[in-house]
Amino acid sequence: MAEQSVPGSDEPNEPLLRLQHGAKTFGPVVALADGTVELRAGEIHALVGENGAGKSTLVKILAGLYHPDAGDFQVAGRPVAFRSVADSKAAGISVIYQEPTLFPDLTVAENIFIGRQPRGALGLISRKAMRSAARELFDQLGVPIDPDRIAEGLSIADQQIIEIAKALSLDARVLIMDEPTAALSGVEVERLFAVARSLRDRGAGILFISHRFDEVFALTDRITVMRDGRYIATHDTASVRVEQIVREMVGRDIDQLFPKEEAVIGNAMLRVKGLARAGVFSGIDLEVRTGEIVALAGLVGAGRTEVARAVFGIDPYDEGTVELAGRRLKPGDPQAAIDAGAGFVPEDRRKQGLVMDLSVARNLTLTLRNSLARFGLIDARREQRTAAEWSKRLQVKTGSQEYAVSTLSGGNQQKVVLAKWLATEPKLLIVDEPTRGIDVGTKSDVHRLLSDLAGRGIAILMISSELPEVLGMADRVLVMHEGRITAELSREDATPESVMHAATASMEGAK
Amino acid sequence: AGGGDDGGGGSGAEGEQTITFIPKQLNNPYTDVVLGGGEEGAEAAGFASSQVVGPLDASASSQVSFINAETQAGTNVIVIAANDPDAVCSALEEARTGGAKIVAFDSDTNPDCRDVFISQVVAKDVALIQVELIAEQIGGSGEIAILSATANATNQNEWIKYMEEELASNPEYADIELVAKVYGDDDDTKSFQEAQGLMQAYPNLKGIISPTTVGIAATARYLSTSEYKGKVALTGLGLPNEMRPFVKDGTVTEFALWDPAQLGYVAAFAGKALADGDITGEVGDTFEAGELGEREIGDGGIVIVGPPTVFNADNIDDYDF
Amino acid sequence: MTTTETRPPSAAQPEAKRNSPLSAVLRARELPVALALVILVTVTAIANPLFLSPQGVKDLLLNATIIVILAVGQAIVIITRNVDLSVGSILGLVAFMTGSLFANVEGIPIPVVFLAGLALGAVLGAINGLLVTLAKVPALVITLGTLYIYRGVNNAWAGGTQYFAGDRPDAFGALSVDTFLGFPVITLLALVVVVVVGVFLAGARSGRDLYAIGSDPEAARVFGLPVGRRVFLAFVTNGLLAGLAGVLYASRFNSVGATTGSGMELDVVAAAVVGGVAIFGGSGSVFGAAIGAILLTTITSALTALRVDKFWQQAIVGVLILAAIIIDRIASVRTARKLRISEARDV
Amino acid sequence: MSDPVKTAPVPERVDGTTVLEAEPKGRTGWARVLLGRDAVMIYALIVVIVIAMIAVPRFASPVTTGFLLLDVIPVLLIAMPMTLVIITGEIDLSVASIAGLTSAIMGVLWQAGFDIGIVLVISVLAGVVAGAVNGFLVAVVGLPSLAVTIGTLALFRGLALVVIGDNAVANFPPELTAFFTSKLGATGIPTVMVGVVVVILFFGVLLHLTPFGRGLYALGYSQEAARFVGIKVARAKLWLFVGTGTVSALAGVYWTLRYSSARSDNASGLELAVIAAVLLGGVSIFGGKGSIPGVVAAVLLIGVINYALRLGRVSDVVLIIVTGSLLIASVVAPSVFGAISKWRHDRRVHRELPQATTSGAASA
Ligand SMILES: Nc1ncnc2c1ncn2[C@@H]1O[C@H](COP(=O)(O)OP(=O)(O)OP(=O)(O)O)[C@@H](O)[C@H]1O
Ligand SMILES: Nc1ncnc2c1ncn2[C@@H]1O[C@H](COP(=O)(O)OP(=O)(O)OP(=O)(O)O)[C@@H](O)[C@H]1O
Ligand SMILES: [Mg+2]
Ligand SMILES: [Mg+2]
Repeated sequence: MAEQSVPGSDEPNEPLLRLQHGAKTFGPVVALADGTVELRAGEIHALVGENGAGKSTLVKILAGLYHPDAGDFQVAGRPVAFRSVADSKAAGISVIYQEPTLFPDLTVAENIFIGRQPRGALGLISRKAMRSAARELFDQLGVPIDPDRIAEGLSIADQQIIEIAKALSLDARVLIMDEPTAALSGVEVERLFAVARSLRDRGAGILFISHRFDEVFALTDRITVMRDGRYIATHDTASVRVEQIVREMVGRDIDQLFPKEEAVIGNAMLRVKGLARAGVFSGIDLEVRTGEIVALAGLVGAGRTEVARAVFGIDPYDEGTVELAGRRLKPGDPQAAIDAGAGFVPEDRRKQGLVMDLSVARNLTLTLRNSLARFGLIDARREQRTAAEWSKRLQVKTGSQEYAVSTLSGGNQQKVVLAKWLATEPKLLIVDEPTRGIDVGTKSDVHRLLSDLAGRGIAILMISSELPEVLGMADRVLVMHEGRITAELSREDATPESVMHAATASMEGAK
Repeated sequence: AGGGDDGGGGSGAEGEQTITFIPKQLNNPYTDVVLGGGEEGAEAAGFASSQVVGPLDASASSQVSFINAETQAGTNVIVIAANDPDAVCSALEEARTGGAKIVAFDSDTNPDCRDVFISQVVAKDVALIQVELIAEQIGGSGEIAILSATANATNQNEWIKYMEEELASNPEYADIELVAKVYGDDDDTKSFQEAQGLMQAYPNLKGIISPTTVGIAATARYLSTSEYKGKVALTGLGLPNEMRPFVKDGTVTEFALWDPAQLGYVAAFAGKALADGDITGEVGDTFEAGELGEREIGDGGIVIVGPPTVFNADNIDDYDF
Repeated sequence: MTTTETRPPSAAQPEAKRNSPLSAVLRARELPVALALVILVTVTAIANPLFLSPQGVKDLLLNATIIVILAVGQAIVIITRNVDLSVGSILGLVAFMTGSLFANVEGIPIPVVFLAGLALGAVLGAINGLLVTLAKVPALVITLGTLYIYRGVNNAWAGGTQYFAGDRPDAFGALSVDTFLGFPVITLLALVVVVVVGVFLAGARSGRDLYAIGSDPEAARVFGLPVGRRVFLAFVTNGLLAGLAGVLYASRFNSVGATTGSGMELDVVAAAVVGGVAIFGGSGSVFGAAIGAILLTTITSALTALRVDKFWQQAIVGVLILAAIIIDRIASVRTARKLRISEARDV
Repeated sequence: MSDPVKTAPVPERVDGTTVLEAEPKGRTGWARVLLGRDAVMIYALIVVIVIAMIAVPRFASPVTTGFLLLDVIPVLLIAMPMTLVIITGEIDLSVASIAGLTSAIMGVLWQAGFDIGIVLVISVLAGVVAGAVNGFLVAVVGLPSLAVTIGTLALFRGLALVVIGDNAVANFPPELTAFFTSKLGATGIPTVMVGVVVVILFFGVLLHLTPFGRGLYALGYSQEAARFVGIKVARAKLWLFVGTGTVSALAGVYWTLRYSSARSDNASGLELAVIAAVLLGGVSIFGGKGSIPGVVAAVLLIGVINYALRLGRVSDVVLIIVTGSLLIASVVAPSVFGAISKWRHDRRVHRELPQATTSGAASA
């Protein structure tokens, strides 16, 4: 449906924006060696590439956040050199960054309009006008978010939606979206796409970054591929196949995407009974056996993360029990869970999974700090060795073990998170959106790894909003809706339809 | 153990003698007048060099490190106004072991730790004169309060003790009631607010005694800017230069003080006599204090400088300190 | 409240409740402090009627004036997730300069002295602001440094010199004595400062920027807000207000010298915090800070008026500060819980 | 860091991340230690000592060591737990008030005729309790420590006043007060330094060599991430505040016996001196960064400058200005160096990149 009219695609019009041979280095790391992209008016243009390919870096150059070390940058045919984000905004470029950047203390409406709030008498801000403008935006996106609520405590999905509303409200000529759908569920994604298409039809240019090929092919007109900081190729979406894009991205063929292998499923490792927390979830019963991958599916906001946090002891709960390997876990005590053999890969790796300012090595050994100690003192040599070993096992790409983990790309960061839990040799691994924002190559690595772990008898509880991942990986699927488990589906019964039905509709899906 | 390695040989050595003044606190107007006299005295007495060192805040222990440095520098005479009579003691002992002579002035240290104390006036006289002044100003009856410096200032506390005794024992003052003692910590703002608080807490207050120059000035400032001006009497110890406007505008009728410069002046000569070995600090020892003539060491090793002067609108313009 | 056609009714309800002006007042962070102030004054006045005599009220207002101005300035800085510990030293330097100008420049007009004081304060604030924004260094460290440096300069300049009320023209001193409609003149000045700054922070775009910056400085930079410029201006404004406070100090109190204003910084920060300004930026208001300042100065006067043992006074002030923070915390936890439960219903 | 291909202008490492060849790599091993922040602090300390020995007569003497150390002990003591507290991103402004409260309690108990041993135990326990109060409010209730400890700064000092009022107690056992100013033989080193060194080692080992210390750094950067690896954030903070309370009490005891004077205003204003020293020692006020050796060097640096100036009879005015400037310089300097090296980096990259881009285009 996207291909009917691509105005300007065959006219020699100046593109809205063009970057050629853009380069950016951070200390010794070359984040972008040869970034090239061209965005025309009235097109949606995908930018794809593996984790660390330099997509976000390129976006930040276009946004004026980074000054490129080299490169030729034109907006509407004129060369520009943005000195700040304000410059790029003035040039009609609006950006949704990969990581939501909201102001937690401000209201939702103010977050959208900060710096350009509607004004009333005496040049003072009119809150009323601002509120109704925000409502209009949310109506357009079809989401019920209270504009007067403060942003603190919003789920990542809601934050992402606000970012989208913010970018839309700017009414920009160029809209850049760096993985806007990573946190969103199917319905919300559809709404976003509808909005994006209408913007395109009004002549805006949209640069869209995503690791999900179905989205890329459903939405975009052209695709630019990057690898290792370099421009590889640009294709018309209509005339290219997924396999080719993947090959260009990773430089090799990717085998099956979801390779969950059969494993011997043993006794119950995790047993949760009647878990409840007022206003969040209730009546949660679940069981994960050794060698089994149980997926917790549902729409964003269904309460899956909250259940996992409660199980692991991060959050308290009001009722119920959690048993691991037959022993009851003390509520609200993650260390007890860890000691009992649990590991938790959280959904927000920047804030929860990693200590961004600490080095790769320190992050890797953080979970092992007690076992690395001899007579109460840490054995520094062993610490180094362990870190090096695990970062090699998971093929973490980094200049040095001593670099801050914040300098790694998203996918590599996620590997560090996984590595630090695998190093504890867990019996139960809870993974919350393990492949959010991860490229195909790494993604299949992660899947292979999870399957491998299950094969070795580890029980895995996986929360995922990606249906293919759920269906491909899980031995059993539990579906949550509004804080309750509404269906339990075996591998055979789990189909996109049955899962979505249980996730959206209600109790009927439980049968 | 481990005193100054070259601090010895102070006593008796002619010519190259040094003196250092350590006031309660630097950058305080009253102190500056005292030190002015001290430096003049030190020169007149024949010291080779005189120094002023000291803390910027009047806290109990901050003087110790200065004493230590002087000990090590081999200073012959240390003249000190103690913020705390005991806190400086062990440091002074160490200085004495190293050969230094210790003269306390303005505010005494523990008598064991110094050779001689130069006192402004007889403590009791100062107390009595202030009680006398306030009694006169409030007409011999009513509630009064005291606004002092810090709660553990040695000299003020001694005066207050005498005032309380006098008020209790002298039948002339039977109708005067001391209702409160408050402390402004020799801080302008704090004293100001303490004065204010007194007015509110004691609506029938007739007069205030403030035996400290900072306190009396701050109180005078508050009274002169409030409705209590002229209704509540104020006296105590103050610097004429600071009090002049308040005397002229009628907030204060009379207050007292000795000549602070003389204090420093006499201290310098006492130090010289000690360093030369002319006196040892025994009761009855006498020494020549330059143009102020001969002084005698009294009971407790104390030298009295002179009687306090009472200042009022008639004579205040004759003084400049 | 009528724009909710497309929204589920359950979502509209709690919102309508939340938006009414009365509930806005009831939810304000300033409310507990304001309430505490009213109770304090009432109780004290019942026990000691003199507390609310014209002179008593005037004293209360005058005591609060200078610290209110400082707290307003401090609130601006704290809202941007910074802090200025050098205000006591700035106040001291400006107060001394004021004294020195009157004493040394024959017949200098009072407005000129005010301008000079404001200018010096602004310059000292600008030094803080420059160091913080250019070197991108935590404000607490920088202003702890300038606290020492400014105080050192003050000491070096003043030495033992002090200037007294008598050295200044009567009209200048009268500013903190005379009243207009029962309010001391300088208190009215402070009131104007509070209102102007308060309206600016709440209603101007650049004022809201300060909240955004304090809420998440990195996000503000990514979003393209002029972070450096705004933070710099916050420091300059704070310096300016500290300068104003310095001039007023010289008008109200007797002597200005080397140690004027020392140790004031923590009281000022305490006032802002008691008034509900979050120490890590992003929320709070200057009205709250002002009320916090009034509360802290009034408590001292009240305890004296109630003849509470003076040794207990400081301990009680400490308890009060803690109580204020704890109440604020309880209030915000309760809102968070309400939000969680109401939102669960909304889905 | 293996196989940098010497021939290619932009070598590709095994792991696929490209690295500029000419760029100096992150320092490793000894170079990092010798050029690190702590080392710079120690060099500065040595330089200042040497200058003082040359410029200030009599500075080079064991007497100096004694007096100097006696002066810095309170700051040195409290700076140790304070370093840990600030590394976790918190702060404790009430330390000086706790020292004052301890002193007041000592005075009153001694006056009341209790045995000196009991007096000491109760006084230190008071510090433990005071620290626990701070810790409870910060760690358990979850209040911001800056605000809480401004409150307890007033509260504890106020309690000191309540306890001892305007009295001063001075008649502590002379043997004890003499012990607190005594020196170790001819070295000039105060005997109590033995205890101080124990405290320094305790906190140094705790921070740098134990799992608990590892956790503190993580905690300082990100509490949430720390919680996810099982670090007991609340408990760790509670203990640290108990630590500052306890050590502040020890400092209070030292203060009381060194000056043989127990009063309510002892050690007042010391909190800012401690914090200034800790920050000068390279601890980041935002948490996550800092070390005990750096802080010890910084405390000694300020102490040496202080004492040298006093010996040279330079006014304290200069000292405050120097302290303030040092503090600012210590935090501004890294930014300046950072800016310079970034500028140099940019220039180098600009020289190199045209090459890099061409080769990149060829491979695409
Ligand atoms: N601030 C930085 N400092 C150092 N290195 C950086 C920095 N930002 C990015 N890099 C490095 O640059 C490379 C490109 O990163 P970038 O974030 O642009 O990748 P990406 O294509 O957006 O990946 P993802 O799909 O995981 O988001 C990575 O190797 C990353 O480690
Ligand atoms: N920190 C928080 N404070 C308040 N409410 C929250 C918080 N985090 C999540 N919520 C709310 O709790 C509900 C459940 O969120 P949760 O993150 O558990 O959902 P989820 O199913 O895991 O979704 P996701 O796909 O985002 O992981 C949502 O309504 C969300 O808005
Ligand atoms: Mg990216
Ligand atoms: Mg989730």
